[in-house]
Amino acid sequence: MAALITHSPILIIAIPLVAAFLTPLIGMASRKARNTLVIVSLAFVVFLVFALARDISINGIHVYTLGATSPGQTIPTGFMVPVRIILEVDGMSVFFGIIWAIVSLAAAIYSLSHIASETGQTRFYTLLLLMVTGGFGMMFTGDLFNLFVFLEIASISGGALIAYRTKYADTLEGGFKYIVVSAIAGLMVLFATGILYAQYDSLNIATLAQVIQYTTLDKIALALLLIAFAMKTGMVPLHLWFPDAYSVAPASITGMLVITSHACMYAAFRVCFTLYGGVIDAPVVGWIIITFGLLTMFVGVTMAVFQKDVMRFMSYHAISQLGYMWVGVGVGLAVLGNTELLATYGRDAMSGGIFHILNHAMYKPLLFFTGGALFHYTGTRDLTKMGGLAHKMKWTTILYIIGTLSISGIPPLNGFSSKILIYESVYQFHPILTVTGIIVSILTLASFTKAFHSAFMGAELPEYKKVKEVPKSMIIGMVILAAGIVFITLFPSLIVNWAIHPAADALIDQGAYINAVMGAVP
Amino acid sequence: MEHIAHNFPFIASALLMGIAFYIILFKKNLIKLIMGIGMLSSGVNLFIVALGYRTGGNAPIYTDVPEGIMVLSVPQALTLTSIVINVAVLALMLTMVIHTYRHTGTLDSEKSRRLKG
Amino acid sequence: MTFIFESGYTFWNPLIWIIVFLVVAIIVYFFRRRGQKGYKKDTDQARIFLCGEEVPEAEERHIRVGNIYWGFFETLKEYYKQILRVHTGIINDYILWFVAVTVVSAIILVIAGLAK
Amino acid sequence: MLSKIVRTVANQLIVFILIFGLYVIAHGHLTPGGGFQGGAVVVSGVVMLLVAFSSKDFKKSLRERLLTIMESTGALIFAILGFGGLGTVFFYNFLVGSPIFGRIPPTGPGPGDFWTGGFIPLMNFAVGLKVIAGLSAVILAIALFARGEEMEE
Amino acid sequence: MRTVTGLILLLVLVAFLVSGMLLIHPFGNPSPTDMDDYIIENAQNQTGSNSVVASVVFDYRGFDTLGEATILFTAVTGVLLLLRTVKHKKENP
Repeated sequence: MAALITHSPILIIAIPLVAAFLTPLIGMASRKARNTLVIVSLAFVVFLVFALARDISINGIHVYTLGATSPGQTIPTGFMVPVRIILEVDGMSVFFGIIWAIVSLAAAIYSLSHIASETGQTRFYTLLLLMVTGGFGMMFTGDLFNLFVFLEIASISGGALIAYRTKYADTLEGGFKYIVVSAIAGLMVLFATGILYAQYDSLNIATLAQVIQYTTLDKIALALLLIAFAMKTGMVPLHLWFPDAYSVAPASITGMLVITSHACMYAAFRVCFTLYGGVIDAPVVGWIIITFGLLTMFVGVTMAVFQKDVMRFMSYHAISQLGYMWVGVGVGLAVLGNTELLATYGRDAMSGGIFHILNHAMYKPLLFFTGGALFHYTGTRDLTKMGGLAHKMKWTTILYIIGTLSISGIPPLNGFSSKILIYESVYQFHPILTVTGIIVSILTLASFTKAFHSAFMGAELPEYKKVKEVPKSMIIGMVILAAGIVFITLFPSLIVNWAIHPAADALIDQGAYINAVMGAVP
Repeated sequence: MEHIAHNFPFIASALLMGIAFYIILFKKNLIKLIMGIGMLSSGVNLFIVALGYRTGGNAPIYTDVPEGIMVLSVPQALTLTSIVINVAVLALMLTMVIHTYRHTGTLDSEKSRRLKG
Repeated sequence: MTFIFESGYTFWNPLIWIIVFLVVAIIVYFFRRRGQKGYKKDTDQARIFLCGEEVPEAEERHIRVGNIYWGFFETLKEYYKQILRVHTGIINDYILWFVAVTVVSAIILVIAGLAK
Repeated sequence: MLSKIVRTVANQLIVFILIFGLYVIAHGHLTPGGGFQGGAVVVSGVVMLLVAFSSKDFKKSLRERLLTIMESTGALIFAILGFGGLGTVFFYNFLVGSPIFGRIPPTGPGPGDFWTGGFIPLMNFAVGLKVIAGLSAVILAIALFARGEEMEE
Repeated sequence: MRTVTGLILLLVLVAFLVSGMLLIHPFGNPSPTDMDDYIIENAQNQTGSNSVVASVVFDYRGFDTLGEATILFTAVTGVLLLLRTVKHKKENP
């Protein structure tokens, strides 16, 4: 068991990877064995992530040096800087890891019947597992180039999966846009990595953080890294690809794409707080992030009210919710150098933003899954053609209501607790942030009510007489996420103390991150 | 002026990236767009591999190498990795463009557009 | 395992809210029980009565999504006109925005560095 | 299908291309090159054959199933070699000092010894297998699709 | 309108890149090279491979190469997924 935990960072990445390599071989023999492999490997990963999280909460940052003589030997004997690739898992990484593990398991279970009538299922599951690998790699790595590699794994598999239903022209367009955008973002990340490597001859985040000078070149690298990751996240005005890609993907993949977007957000935070943490011009970068965050919130929600395609409508809401996280964490970044303000409201704002990531990661995939459930039998995403579906799809309706109440921040659901945390802390920074947040929240509720009315309410329409409740595995996938929502609703303090505050502190405490790698220096 | 002469390979890679961005921004043909991305990746790869050069250095391979200093090896490994990654990305993009052409009968990024707003 | 959650300024207990919801649900149930006992489904009682007019079909009765919040969009017509001009759906424009935002933030960062 | 001259020359050349590719793969730990480069050389031979001959002849011999198995096997060998070091650390070069590829060359410039490198030659082989299968599959699939045909299972 | 804005932005970007390039160490003379020197010195002893690049690719940064191989695998799987038989044949049992 101890060995399992020691090796857990790499096992979490490698088990889905090996499962992905095995799936094509097993898929040739038996369909059932393949599905079992997918579910079992993902379930094992969930277990490993929780074990790792427990270990980190007790023993602090977990470092794993690949290829060294022992996992903790980050620096070769008699040398000053790390040479090998190091996985570094702290509270923030493992927080994202938990989210990713749960959502990918739910998405895999949901896929079992959602794509049951399509061809090419074996390759679908292979790519799904590869995407899981890519996400975990991004979250756990402590090496900039490795981050780029895993970013590309996640985006290539994501792009192929978006275009999965090749019989429609728009899926291919969405996939193409996604992959072009991620290729350019990836190349810019690589370019910035090259700039940093040229100056400091290192690729390790902790080593770079120790020696970084904030020269003009570093500023250009920061702009490239921050905006490239922001584009992959879907920050306005770089969000334009976001609804195109998300609305056409199979619903289970859309749910996972939301979390890859969060993973890119994690990478952006890592760059701002850890890589540049000691030298960054915190108020300027903080205000850049806050401004774009406000734009993201407002433009996202106003475009969402306007939409008629159910998945597109939810994608715009995903954008608008991302704004809350940018604003929350941006306020934390803006006061990073000021210990007093950080203790007064900065840490709370960051906690609110991070808490909102967790909440969003539960309700947004759930809402996308319900959208997929609507698509499953009606065969359309167009809200103007829907109506009266609550008569037939009772489970979907209930789950949709849970998701709606949660995203609109209706008490007592979890969305409210993170929103109040953000509102109260950012108000002290600047009142306009809170005002915008509340307006956006109102518009969110309004637009979800509208979608609810037009899809579920009303009399039974004659064209949907044959619609029935979606298959069991889809409901199980949704219920997993709904259970997450209910749990967070009931125990907010537990979540905040055990998961959110350690994650926020891990971001603020740059020294601990550096020490875990560089501490071995004699 | 001396600076420019010294850093010429880096500037060449920057200009290559500029040309690539020009293609990506202004050419509506999807195949040309993909070519632009290929050029962008070439620019970045050129930049990274140029970082490791030492004047008069040998390739970092000890088999029958003459005596002398060696160029840095990590940038070469990074470039190798990123070239393969770009091959993979370009293959997938071309596949999608072939499919798009099948569906819409055009390669123009404006005319083949279905998703908007 | 406490339900209470304090953020420093605020106090938050989902249990209270759940209790409030339960109380409201009980009240609603109480009102519902006081309703007409003679009501039966699947009889003429459940039919829609529209002042004696002919009742339209289910399809026509349903208010579609395009007709909801008409006034909201009418008020914000100018805003939507501008914002929709941005959402062209052309891939080249997406990259243009990326270039624009990168350039702007790089300029801000460099100038802020110079001002120090 | 191109003219008879092209086909004959291609038939002769493919042998040399294959040998060169395999040489590059096998000597990846001694000379410039390795699994990716050698694999790409071999695939260039495959492309040459695809250009010289009609795709119909090709479909029968290179089936999707075979290529998928080859590719997955290559990737699995790679990953398993990584797992081999799990006794100490993932990706630990556990073959250095062992009888298989375990010799350590004298420091500094030298002629090179084939039995060195730990798991590096084995990984080169795995990657080469993967690249050959993977890129051939991609090129075949695109070529056949562009002509309105499909790969055989 | 779009062309003009785009060209201006592009020029500013290129100006940034080029001016950044002038700030990098002179070509042919990388300044801190601790990590690479360590690798060049110790690669033969530690990995037994004569080619330092191969030892970086497969040993020191072997995990990147695993990722790279995975990307190739992903792309191949993706291409074959997208070019699959669109006709609804019977799925594999």
